[in-house]
Amino acid sequence: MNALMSYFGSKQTPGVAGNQLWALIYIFIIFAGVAVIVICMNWLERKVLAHFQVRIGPMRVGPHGLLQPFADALKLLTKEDIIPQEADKVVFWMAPVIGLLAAFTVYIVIPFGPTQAVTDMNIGILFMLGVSSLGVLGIVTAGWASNSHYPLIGALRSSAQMVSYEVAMGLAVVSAILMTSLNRDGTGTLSMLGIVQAQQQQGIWFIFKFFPLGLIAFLIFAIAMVAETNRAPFDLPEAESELTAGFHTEYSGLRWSLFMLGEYAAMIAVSAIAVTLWLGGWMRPFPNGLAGAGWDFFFALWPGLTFIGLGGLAFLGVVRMPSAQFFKIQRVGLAIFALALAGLGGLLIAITIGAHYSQRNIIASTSAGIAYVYWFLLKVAVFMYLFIWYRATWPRYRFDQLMKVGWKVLLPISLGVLIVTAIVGMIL
Amino acid sequence: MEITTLHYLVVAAALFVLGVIGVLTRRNVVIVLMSIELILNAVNLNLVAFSRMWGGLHGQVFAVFIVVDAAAEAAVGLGILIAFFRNRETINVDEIDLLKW
Amino acid sequence: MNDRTDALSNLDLETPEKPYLDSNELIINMGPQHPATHGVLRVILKLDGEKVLGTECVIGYLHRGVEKIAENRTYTMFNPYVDRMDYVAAVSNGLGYCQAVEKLLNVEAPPRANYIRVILTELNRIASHQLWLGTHALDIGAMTPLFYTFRDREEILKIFEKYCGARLTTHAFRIGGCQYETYAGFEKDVKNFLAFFPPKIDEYEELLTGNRIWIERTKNVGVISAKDAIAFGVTGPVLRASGVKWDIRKAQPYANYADFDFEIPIGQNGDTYDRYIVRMIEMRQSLRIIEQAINGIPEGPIMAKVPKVIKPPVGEIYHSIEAPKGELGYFIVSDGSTQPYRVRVRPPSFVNLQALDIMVRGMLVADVVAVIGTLDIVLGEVDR
Amino acid sequence: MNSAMAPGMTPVATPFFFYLLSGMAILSGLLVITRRNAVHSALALIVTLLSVSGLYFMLYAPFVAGVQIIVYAGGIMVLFLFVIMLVNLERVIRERQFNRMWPVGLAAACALLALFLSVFEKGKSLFDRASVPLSDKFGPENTQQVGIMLYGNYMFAFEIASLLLLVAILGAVIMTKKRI
Repeated sequence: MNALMSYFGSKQTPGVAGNQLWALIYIFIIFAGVAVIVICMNWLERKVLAHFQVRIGPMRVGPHGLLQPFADALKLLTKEDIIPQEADKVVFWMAPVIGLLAAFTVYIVIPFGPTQAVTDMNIGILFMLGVSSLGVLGIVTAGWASNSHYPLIGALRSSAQMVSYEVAMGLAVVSAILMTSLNRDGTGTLSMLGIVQAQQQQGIWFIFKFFPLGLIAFLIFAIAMVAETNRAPFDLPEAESELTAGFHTEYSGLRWSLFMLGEYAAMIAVSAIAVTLWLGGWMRPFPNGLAGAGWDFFFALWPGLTFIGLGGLAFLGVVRMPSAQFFKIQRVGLAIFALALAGLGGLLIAITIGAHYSQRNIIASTSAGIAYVYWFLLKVAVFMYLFIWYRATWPRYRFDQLMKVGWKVLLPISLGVLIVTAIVGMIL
Repeated sequence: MEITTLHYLVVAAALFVLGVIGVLTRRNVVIVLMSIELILNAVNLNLVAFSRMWGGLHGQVFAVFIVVDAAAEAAVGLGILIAFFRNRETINVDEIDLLKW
Repeated sequence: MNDRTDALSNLDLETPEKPYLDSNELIINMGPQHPATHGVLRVILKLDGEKVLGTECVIGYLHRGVEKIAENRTYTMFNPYVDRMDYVAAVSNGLGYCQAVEKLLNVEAPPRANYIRVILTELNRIASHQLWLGTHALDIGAMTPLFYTFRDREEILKIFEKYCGARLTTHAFRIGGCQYETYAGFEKDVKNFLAFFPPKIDEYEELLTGNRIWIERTKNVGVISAKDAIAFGVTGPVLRASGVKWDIRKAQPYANYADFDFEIPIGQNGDTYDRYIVRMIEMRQSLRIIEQAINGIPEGPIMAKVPKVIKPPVGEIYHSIEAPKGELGYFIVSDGSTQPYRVRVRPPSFVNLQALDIMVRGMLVADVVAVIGTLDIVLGEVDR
Repeated sequence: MNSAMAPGMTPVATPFFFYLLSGMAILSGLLVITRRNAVHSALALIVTLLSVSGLYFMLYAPFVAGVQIIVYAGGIMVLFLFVIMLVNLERVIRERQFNRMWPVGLAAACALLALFLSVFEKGKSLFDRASVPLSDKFGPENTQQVGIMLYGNYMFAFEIASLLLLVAILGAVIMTKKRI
C-alpha cells in the first residue's frame, strides 16, 4: 500500500523520481490506453467520415455501431494469416512489429501532465522525433519483404516522403525550442516537460508567441505531421486508387491490423508533440486571462461535464431510436452506455468538488491530474478530428507535387521562421 | 558487480573487429559499407566511454562529429555504388578492379 | 501525325534491351483487379521509377459478344441488349439503336415521343456525368464527392424507375417511339429535379473547382491536342475539352434537338481540368434542354406506325448520337429478314481509350489513374 | 551508483542492461557480416545501432544517443535500405559471399583482436579505476553543455563538418544523377 501511495504528492514524473513501480504502472496504463483510444478512433473515424459523406456509418453491431471496433478486432484476429509464397518471411513478419514499436515507444516521454508521464528526458523532443522516424523502417521493410511491385513503389514513396518532411518538421520544432530559451533563467530545453513549463513561465502558448512566427511554425508542423503519418491528402504510400493499398497490399488479418494500430498510434503521438510544443500541453485555456480560484474551479469541472454531456448525447440516441421490438436490446445497451458515461462524469465532478472543499492531498492531486490529462487529450482530440476532416475534404497530392511542397515551400518557410525567431529572440 | 570502462572497451573492440572482418572478407559493397558503420560505432562507443571516465564532454562532441562523418560517408559511398551499378551491373568488390573501362 | 503518336508502336514488353542495366525500370500490371480501372481493364505500365514510359491496354475481360448476339435476335429482341453496353447511360444506348432501326425502316417517331426521349436522355447524361465525377474524384483521392453524386443521382433513377420500372438498364424506348406514356406527376418530378439539381452542382464545384490540390492534380495532366484527338477519333467531352466544337446534337441534330437552345462548352488546353469543367457545364446545359423540353412537351401519340414484325428493306445504315461519353454509332446491315445481318457498334469509350497511351506518356503513375478517370470509360461498352 | 548525480538519471539494474544491450549489439553485429541478404544485414545493423544508443544512455550521454537514433537509425539506415532496394539483384544472393582473400582478412582481424586484448590486459588498472564523480555536465544539462562545446571550443570543427555535409550532398547528387 505504501508502495502504491508512494507516488501521490510527488512533484516529479515516476521515471525521474526513480519510482520504478509507478513507471511500470504508467507504461501499462499508457499502452493499454493508447490501444483503446486507437480502437475508439477507428469507430469515430468511420462515423465522422460517414457523416461528412451523407452516410450514417456502422449501425449494426451494437447500438449505433458502438461495438463495431470489437467486431472488427475479432474479425481481424481470426482471419487467415497469409504470407505470400515469394515473400521474405522473417522480414515480412518483423515489419509491422517495427512500425508498432516505433509508434508506441514514443509515448514514454509524452507529458500528459506535470507528473503524468512515464519519464522526462533531457533530450525528450529529439528522442521523440528520432523514434517516430523509425516508423519508416517498418514501412520500407514491409514493402520490400512483400516482393511485389505495388508495395515496393509504396515503400519507396513513403521513405522519400517521410525523410523529406522530417526536415521541415525538425526545423519547425527547433524554432519552438528556441522560444524556450527565452525563459527568465535564459536556458532552453529539449525536454517535453521543460517545454510546457517554459510556456507556463512565459505565460503564453508558443503558438501565439512572436505572432505570427509561432503560428507559422505550428502550421508547418501541422502540415508536416499529416505527411509524416501518411494520412490524406499525403497518403501516397497507401494511395488506394493508385497502388491498391501501397505498402500493406500483401498484408492481411493480424499483421495488417498491427499496421493500422501503428498508424493511429503515430497520429496520436505527433498530435501530442504539436500540443506540447505549441498549445501549452496540459494547461487549461486562458490561464492568465481568466485567472482566479473561481475560474480554476470552473475549468476543473469540465472533465466531468464533458462526460455527462456525452452521456446526454447517448441518451438522446436512446430517445430517438425507433420503438420497434427489434431495437429493444440496442436501446437497453445504449442506455447502459449513457448511464456509464454520465456516472463517470458524476464521479469526476465529485472528485473535483471534493478537492475543492477537502484538504486531503491525495484527492487534490488526483483531481489536478485528471484535469491535466483531460486538457491534454482534448487538444489531441481536436487534431484527431482534423485528420478525419482532411481526409473527407481533400484530393490526394501527386508524388512530385508532394516533394515540391515539402522541399520548395515548407522547408524555406521553416528556415525563414527559424532565423527570424532567433533574431527576434535575441533583440527581445 | 560494477560495470567499468573496461567493459565498454571490450564491447567496442568486439564491434570493431566484427566490422574489420566484414570489410576484409565480404564481397557485397553494401555490406562492406555497413561494416564501416560498425567500425565507426565502435569508435564512438570508445569515445563516449572515455568521456564518461574522464568526466569531460570532448568525447561526446567528437562522437557527434563522427556521426556527421558517417552520414556523409554513407551518402557518398552509396552514391558511388549506384553510379557503379548503373555502369557495371555488379555490386561485388572483387569485380570492381578496374579504374577505367 | 506528329512524333508522339509515332511512338505508339508496341511496348516490347518481352525483351528489355539491356537486362538489369537500368536499375529502376519496372513493368507493372494495373488491373484487371484494381480499384481505379473502373471495372476489369488491365493496363500494363512500363515505368521508370514513377514515370510512365508506355502503356498497353488489355481489354476483353467483359466481352459478351453483344454484336454477335444481334445476328440471332430479331430487331425488337435485340433492343434490351444495348442497355447492357454502357450500363450507366442505358437510355442513350437505347435511343441510338431505336433511331438507327427507325432510319432503316424509314419511319419517324412522333413529336411527343421525341420530347420524352430527349428529357430522359438528358437526365441520363446528367446521371452518367455524376457517376463519372464521383469515381474520378475518388481516383484522385477526394472521397466525399462520390457520395454526394450518388445521393443526387438517386433522384434521376427514381424518375426512371417510375417511368419504365427499371433504374439502370431501362429499356425505355421502342422502335418507333416510346412504349410508355409519361406517368402522372412526371412533369412535376422533372421540374422538381430542375430546381433541386443546380445547387448540387454548385456543391460539387465548391469542393473541387477551386481546390488547389484538385487543380494541381488535373491541370496539364493528360493533355491531348485537338489534332491528336481528331486523329484518334476521340469524341465527346474529351474532344470538346481540346477545343473542337463537335457535338452531334448540334452538328447532325437527331430526335428534336434542333428545337432547343443550348450551348456546347469547349475547353482550351485539352487537359484533365478542362474535361472536368466541360462536363460540369454540360450538366448545366442538359438542365437547360430538359427545362425547354418539359415546358414545350406536346400532346399526341407516342408511337409511330410500325409493323408488328419488323422487316427492314435490304440495306445498311449508320446512325450516331451524342451519348454522354461521345459519339455512339450503330451500323446495321439488313438482309431483309427479321434479324439483322450484322450490327456494329461504335462505342465512344473504346475509341477514347485508345488515346490513353499518348495522354500518359511521360507522366506519373498517379496521372494514369486520373486520365483513366477523365476518359470516362465503361468497360461494358469497351468490351461489349 | 553515485550520490552526486542528478535525480532521475540513475539507471536501474546496470549490469543486466549492460549485458543485454552489448550482447544484442555484438550478436546482431555478427549477423550484419554473415547474412546473405543485404536487407537482413541492414536490419541487424539497425538493432546494433539501437543497442549502442542504449549504451550511450547508460554512459550518461543522452544527446549522443538521440543523435545516434535520429541520424543513424532514422536517416542513414533508411538510405541503406533504399539503395539495397534499388540495386536488388537476385544474382548477388546466390553467389559466393566471401572474397578469395577471406582467410587472410580473418587472420588479420584476429590479430587485431589479440592486440586489443593485450592492450586491455596491460592497461587494466588504468581502465578499471572508478569513474570520476559525475558533474552536472552529465546530468539534465548534458544537451546544453554539448551545445555550448559545439559552438564554443569546436566552432571551427563544427563549421567544417557542415561544409563536409554540403560536399557530401553535392557529391551524392552528382554521382547518382543519370544526366546532369
